[in-house]
Amino acid sequence: MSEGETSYEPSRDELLEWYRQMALIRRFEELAAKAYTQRKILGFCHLYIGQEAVAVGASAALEPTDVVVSAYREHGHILARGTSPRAVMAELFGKGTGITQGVGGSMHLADRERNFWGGYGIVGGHLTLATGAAFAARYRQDEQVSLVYFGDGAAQQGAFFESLLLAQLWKLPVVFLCENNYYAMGTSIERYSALQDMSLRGDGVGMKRWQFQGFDVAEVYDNVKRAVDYARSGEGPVILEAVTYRYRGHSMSDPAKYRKKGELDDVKKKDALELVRDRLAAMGVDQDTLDQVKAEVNEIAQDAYDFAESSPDPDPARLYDYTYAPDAGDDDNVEA
Amino acid sequence: MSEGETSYEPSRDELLEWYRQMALIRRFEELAAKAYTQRKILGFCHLYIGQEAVAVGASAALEPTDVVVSAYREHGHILARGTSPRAVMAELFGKGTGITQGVGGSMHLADRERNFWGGYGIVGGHLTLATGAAFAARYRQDEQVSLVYFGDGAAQQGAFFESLLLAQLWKLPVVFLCENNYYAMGTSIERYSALQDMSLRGDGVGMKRWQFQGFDVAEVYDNVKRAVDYARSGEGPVILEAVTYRYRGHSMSDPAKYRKKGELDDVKKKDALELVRDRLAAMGVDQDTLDQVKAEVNEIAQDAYDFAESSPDPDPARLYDYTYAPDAGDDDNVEA
Amino acid sequence: MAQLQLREALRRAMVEEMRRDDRVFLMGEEVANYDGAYKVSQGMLEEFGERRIIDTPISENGFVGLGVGAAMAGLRPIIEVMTWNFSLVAYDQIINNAAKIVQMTAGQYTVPMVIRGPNGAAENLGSQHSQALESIFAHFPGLKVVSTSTPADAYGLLKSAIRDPDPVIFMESELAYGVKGEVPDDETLIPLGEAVTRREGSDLTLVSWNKQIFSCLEAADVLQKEYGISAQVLDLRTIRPLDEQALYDAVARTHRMVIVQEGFPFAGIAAEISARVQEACFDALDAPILRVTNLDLNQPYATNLEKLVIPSVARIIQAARAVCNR
Amino acid sequence: MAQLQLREALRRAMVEEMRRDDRVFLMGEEVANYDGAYKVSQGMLEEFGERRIIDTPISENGFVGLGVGAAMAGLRPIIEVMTWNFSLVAYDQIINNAAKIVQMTAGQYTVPMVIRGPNGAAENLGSQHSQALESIFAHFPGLKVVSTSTPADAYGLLKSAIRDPDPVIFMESELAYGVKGEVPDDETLIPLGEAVTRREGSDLTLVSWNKQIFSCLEAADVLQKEYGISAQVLDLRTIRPLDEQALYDAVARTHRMVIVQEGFPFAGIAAEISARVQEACFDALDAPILRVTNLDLNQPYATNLEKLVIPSVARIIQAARAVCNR
Ligand SMILES: Cc1ncc(C[n+]2csc(CCOP(=O)(O)OP(=O)(O)O)c2C)c(N)n1
Ligand SMILES: Cc1ncc(C[n+]2csc(CCOP(=O)(O)OP(=O)(O)O)c2C)c(N)n1
Ligand SMILES: [Mg+2]
Ligand SMILES: [Mg+2]
Repeated sequence: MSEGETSYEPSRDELLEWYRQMALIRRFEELAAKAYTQRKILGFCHLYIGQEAVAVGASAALEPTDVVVSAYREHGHILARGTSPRAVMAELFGKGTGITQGVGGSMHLADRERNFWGGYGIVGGHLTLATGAAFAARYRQDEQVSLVYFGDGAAQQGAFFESLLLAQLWKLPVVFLCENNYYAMGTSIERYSALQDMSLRGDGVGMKRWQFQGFDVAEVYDNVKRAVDYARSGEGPVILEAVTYRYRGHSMSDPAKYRKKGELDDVKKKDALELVRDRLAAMGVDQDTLDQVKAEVNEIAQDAYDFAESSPDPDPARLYDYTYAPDAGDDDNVEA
Repeated sequence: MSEGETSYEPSRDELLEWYRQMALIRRFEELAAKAYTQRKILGFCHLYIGQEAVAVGASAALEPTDVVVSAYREHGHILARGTSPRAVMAELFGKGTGITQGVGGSMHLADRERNFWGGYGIVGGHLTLATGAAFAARYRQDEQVSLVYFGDGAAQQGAFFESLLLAQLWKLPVVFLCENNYYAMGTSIERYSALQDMSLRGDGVGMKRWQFQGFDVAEVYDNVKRAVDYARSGEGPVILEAVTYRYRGHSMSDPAKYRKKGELDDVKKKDALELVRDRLAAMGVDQDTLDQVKAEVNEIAQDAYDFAESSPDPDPARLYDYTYAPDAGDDDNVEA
Repeated sequence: MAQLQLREALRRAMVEEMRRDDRVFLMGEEVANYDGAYKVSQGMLEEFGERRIIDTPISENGFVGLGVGAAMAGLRPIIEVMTWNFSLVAYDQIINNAAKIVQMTAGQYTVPMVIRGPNGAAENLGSQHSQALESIFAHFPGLKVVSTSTPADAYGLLKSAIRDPDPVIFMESELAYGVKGEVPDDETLIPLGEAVTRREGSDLTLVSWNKQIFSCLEAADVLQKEYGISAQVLDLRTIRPLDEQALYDAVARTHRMVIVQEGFPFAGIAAEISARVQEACFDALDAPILRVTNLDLNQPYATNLEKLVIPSVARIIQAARAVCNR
Repeated sequence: MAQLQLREALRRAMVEEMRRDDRVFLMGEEVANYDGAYKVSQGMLEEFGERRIIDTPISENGFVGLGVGAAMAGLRPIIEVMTWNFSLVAYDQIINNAAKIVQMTAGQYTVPMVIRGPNGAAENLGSQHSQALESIFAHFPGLKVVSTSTPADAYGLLKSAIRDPDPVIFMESELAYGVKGEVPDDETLIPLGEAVTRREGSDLTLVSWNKQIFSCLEAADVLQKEYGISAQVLDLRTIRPLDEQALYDAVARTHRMVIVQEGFPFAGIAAEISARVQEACFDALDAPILRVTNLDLNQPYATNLEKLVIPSVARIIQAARAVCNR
């Protein structure tokens, strides 16, 4: 069996939980889209619909103490990490109850409790942070791994390259997980890169790498888990590429006219949610159970929407609170 | 025969000319070093001694119309391109007769007449310029190739990576020539990079690449020529690594204590000048001829030194002349 | 006179220059097939083809630097940055190469290029996406900096910028791309470095540029109507070279000045203008020069917070009244 | 009191903080085996080992960003840039990450790190290597900026910077690394944001920082001896936060101000000070505030040209005499 292939067989409960998470993300995103067209969410809104298996499979492969860093298409990533849908939706609405109190917004979701570092808007600029987290883990000699999500487009940035080479030089425990969804905004990958498997970038720095299909959540879990284990064992970083696809435009304002005819329909045939439902059915899970999960997540998502809508705007009195660290004085919490 | 190997047999005259150029560069640099210790040259002064075969072999592989871009260790590169030693030495002395009129200095030697673009001081920052030159050549559909010299250390910069991937995407006629002299300042390559053949960076972007030994000028010529021909034919860029060594410190102020014991002596056994002299001798060139070449280049270098010394300082009246283009008005030289 | 949107005026400038001069090309993310992230280059791929309208990977440092090289080679690149926020990854190429090559080569090489794109906050984009960055470019000799938002100026200045032999940082406005204005039908170039008075006035001068000009005009109306204050509105249009004379003439007439700048206050363009004007016109000033800028904060996402940070008509009026003591 | 070179004072600050706090580490090009390009970290590898004194590849964007991440993870990185000129390749990480993460995460994460290295021209290094870059960092909220050159201040401020919970841009001076000064034997922290008067005076205030302080003191001597002008010399030491009060107090006393800044004039720190002071102290000023800065040019290589570009004692004296009318 070559790298990227998988023989992992998840348990029924495991798979059902993954299904629940994926269905929640999708429903959450559908409501975010609705809120956007209602102008309740403003600015950019980058939906994750279609890619759910990647966030859920990858998150399952991580420990709660591990660090996760993402870019601006991160609603799914933070939800898969377990952050409250209410706090995420309220952030998209720009409310004071949001996970970053209405200050960060859609592109800058962070949840310290879950070691979810954010949410960054400069393409490729966040990869360094994951390398830094991994450096810190090694420095402290703890078991933490960091995982960073990035797009196929981001693998064209200098910051990406430098993150890779530093991580490889020092064998830092970081997993670089590229979600290749075929497009960087409106430009398809074959139009902007000579190579189309971004894990191959690893060859330029001598990093362990492989590509896998990102539609089957179990396959994602298994591949990421192997990479995480490798990184955690101290062997060094890994760069992975998950082949996936986004169903919506780049952001809510993109009609995505650049797709080839039939392309989206073709991809939808291996829809991550359908795949996992079929698999559950094959394992003997009945339709009722599946429907019930769906009803539950619909309710959670709707609750998040309602919560966001009824939440107050951020308190203007807090405007000056975040430019500098809360305690700008001397630091005496020396852990030496 | 694998890439990097060579069976090229230069003619006697060709080799003698290369010897002349290499000997001139070495002597020139020795006098520059002397001038630096006399405080006639100030600032940084990065000598090229030991690497002469690379500049001379590579330059021989280029047409006069080709573009050459270099970094701050470029005295040898510009001399090999045929620029007057007087104008180069005067620049190092900061004189108005210098090739950049005392304004550019040791790190910024440029000679437009010879399509030598300079001389840049930000590590890796000049690689983009060569990519741009190649882009322009393709845009105009002329036959020009650009060649850019850079150090092993520079292959750790984002600008390097992005230059590579753009060149590969658009199959631009550029040759990236890494001079691996084992060190980036005081840090040896195995201490700062997981990979030690920088041509391997090409694998991360799908670029044609190989490594070769950079001590035998004929070998350099042959390897660079093949890369230049490939680029010129429209097949795309090439990244090469020439293995070489610098005898002096990083700059005149570096005592180079970081070398391993005996390392320098070992390398000197394959000294580029001795190699070419031996080869000429084997071809039947007598000692007198070799001595005469040496005497000639010594004279040329000394003349450059004397010229530089006796030249006037730059004219302060020209201080404001170079911040913006000479003709800051409308441009009517439309070539459309 | 045609009524054009800002984006159309910019496009017309590029199209005309590209017809005139084969050396001019447009490169950037999404400029070709997608017609530009903000549709500035709509239809240009169709007219000029892939050779001259070029989509790039997300490698700003690389393609801005490539543009510098192409300019050295004699082409006339127009490099679009999707927004100026993203240009920070290319900052080294702009500052250490584009701005210095004429000088480093003692004039042997020049860098006739334009780098252009929208600057300043759009709405609800958070702190990484909302910066107005004139000052960190205008700081550097070797660069020229234009920042404008009226269609006619954008048209005339972009044409001049494309023909200029030096690197020009050309800053537009995402929020103003759809705003219409009259643009002369015939080819009218506006030279870099000339301010223009948008409204005459005698009690004080409001100095600004780019989309804050609209706020200044609005404020001037209110000042006139509600407080009987007559405000001149001076639109700089070009930040570097700065039209000092227009500033000094204004102070000679109105004796009071308020500078309105979107962007961070500390060592911003408003500070430069204030410092220069008080130096040159010390005796002519009847009141301190005030600055109305962003609050000294990163831009928050939520609308209510965002509005507090950016200069508002209300803050301009307040400052104008303060210097006029009314 | 010990007489220490600037480099020794900086080293002592780092060594003490590293002994005190295991979270502090030093990373940069040549900081370990080579003892630092300018020997600031001499001997530190020996004491602290490879875990805490770390040589890097020439990947500033990468390792500055790595430092930001390490700081978010709770470490206290000191990142050395070999000179600030090279930090421009890391500008995005500094501006879009380090300066904004506290805010983007609504205070959940902080970035307690120091980025330090020499700033300003050394000698004969040409335009890419000779920049004084305070203003393009101080422009941004979220950062703090120190720029100093006396050993005692460098020692006390660097210790404060290392303990500070925010990203601190710490600017030293290559030419001053060997200059000696007294440094207190016991641990003395100097808080960020406090200016200090280096010399009392009553006729005008010379404001400066970093190595131009030495020129100001020299100029003040000449002004006293040759022209009977009594010049106060105010050393800002920290650029952001700016010690406004010290500036305003000075003007209240001397009524005249000359700001001396190495670096580009346009929208520089001197402009900020001038703008702020004229705004706050309009009535107290008896003369325009003058700026003595680099000429608005890229730095040339040759000594005779270079000297014309950088502020000189002669130019400071000339400006001081101008504002005093003597
Ligand atoms: C440095 C930088 N350049 C450009 C942009 C504008 N931009 C935002 S997302 C994007 C496309 C990124 O594509 P990819 O990395 O594949 O991620 P995806 O959106 O597909 O998840 C671009 C060009 C940016 N945010 N930052
Ligand atoms: C961006 C940047 N970082 C650091 C430096 C300082 N520096 C100058 S040369 C050099 C080493 C470069 O090594 P290499 O690329 O191998 O070239 P070599 O000197 O061996 O020819 C360094 C670190 C610089 N000039 N630019
Ligand atoms: Mg993508
Ligand atoms: Mg080297």
